[in-house]
Amino acid sequence: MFDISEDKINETELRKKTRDSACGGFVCFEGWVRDHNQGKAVQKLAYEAYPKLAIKEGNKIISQAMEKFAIKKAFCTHRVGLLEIGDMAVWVGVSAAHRDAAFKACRYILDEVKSRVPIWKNETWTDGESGWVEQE
Amino acid sequence: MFDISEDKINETELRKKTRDSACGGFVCFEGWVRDHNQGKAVQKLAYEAYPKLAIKEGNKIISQAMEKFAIKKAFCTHRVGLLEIGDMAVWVGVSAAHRDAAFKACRYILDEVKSRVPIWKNETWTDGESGWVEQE
Amino acid sequence: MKNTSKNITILFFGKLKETWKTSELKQTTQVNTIEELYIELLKHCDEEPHKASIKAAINDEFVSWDSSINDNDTIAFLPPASGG
Amino acid sequence: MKNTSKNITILFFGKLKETWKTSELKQTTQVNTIEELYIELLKHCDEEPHKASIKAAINDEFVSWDSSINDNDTIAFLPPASGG
Repeated sequence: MFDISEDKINETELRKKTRDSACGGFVCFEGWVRDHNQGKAVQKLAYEAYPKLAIKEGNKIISQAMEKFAIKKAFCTHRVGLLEIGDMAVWVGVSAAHRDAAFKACRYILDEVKSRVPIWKNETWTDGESGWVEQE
Repeated sequence: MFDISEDKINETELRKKTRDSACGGFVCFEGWVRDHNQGKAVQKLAYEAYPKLAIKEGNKIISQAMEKFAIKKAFCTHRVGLLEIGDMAVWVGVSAAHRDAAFKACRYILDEVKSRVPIWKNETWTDGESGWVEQE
Repeated sequence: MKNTSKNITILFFGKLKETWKTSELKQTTQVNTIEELYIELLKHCDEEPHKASIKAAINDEFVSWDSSINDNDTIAFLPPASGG
Repeated sequence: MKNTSKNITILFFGKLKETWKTSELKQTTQVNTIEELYIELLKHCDEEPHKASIKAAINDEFVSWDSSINDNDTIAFLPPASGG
């Protein structure tokens, strides 16, 4: 299941939901706000989403991952609103019987979310300027 | 850093140690004791290690991962002793500026630990029998 | 096909809010497709955003540029995603 | 090279503990290399474990099969790892 959240991402909760005693492997990705990006010192950043469409598209990605890979459960939550350095921006977790599927599905979901889900990053740099960030 | 642990793996602690505000990405793998393996219903299992050599070899793997991939921090802990279904057997976590290095290094460390670190799995099945497990 | 008047809401996201200096427009339009609407909107902004990189949505669904606009539709223009 | 008597400790791990029905042996040996020791040990077990899959260590370091054994060495025989 894909979700967006205005509050801090509760990774403990998400990990609990992703676990399954039939599963041997669990892979998760956490994306944090870095103190620099594309050569500039970052002070804080904001993510804006088109919420309804983001949730629809995110859940489509999760369904596609379930079809493509032998995985059991998959969750992804993306934070929106104002974030500080070190805050978690995105969490992806996948459980599977075997590690290979778990690694591949986690990477797939992350890559697809970054390129397809309508969420945009606006950075404020330490020089006080801010701007919308283009995908790397 | 690689470690072996007779107690439950403290993934919260490990995740805290792996984080770094210069890092944008964190990938972790958790290996859990499954309720089945190679077609048999598993009741519990024990991991035995050759502790000194395991720690040496595990740390060699971490160093090699740091050289091979653009990562910042990497930790791996393997549980030893008696484990129940759903217990965590191994934890690998990597932080890096970019996701690609984090995913690749995490997978590398896990695969190398499984094949090179002197740790052995002994399963007890629900029929009461037990035996040493060969690598899949 | 006769051009009828339609009341629509237009949403802009990300840097397109700066391009059009607003996040939401309500207007009455005679155009029939997303593409025609986009061309009409270009008259009201100084720059010309690279159309190939923009996605359009009608009522919370991604649509193609030749999709028809109906009365009361909410149309959104989305720059490339940059989440994660 | 003269075969001298050496006091050594031999450790077995994993399924090799079952093969030799012990996890630790202390013995005095005349052999010079790991390989010679292994061949000697084969006399004391019923099966013949596939040598290619076994690794040897001396004093907590992996070693090759032609490595020399010294007095007071601790030698370990390790089946393929199965952690994770």
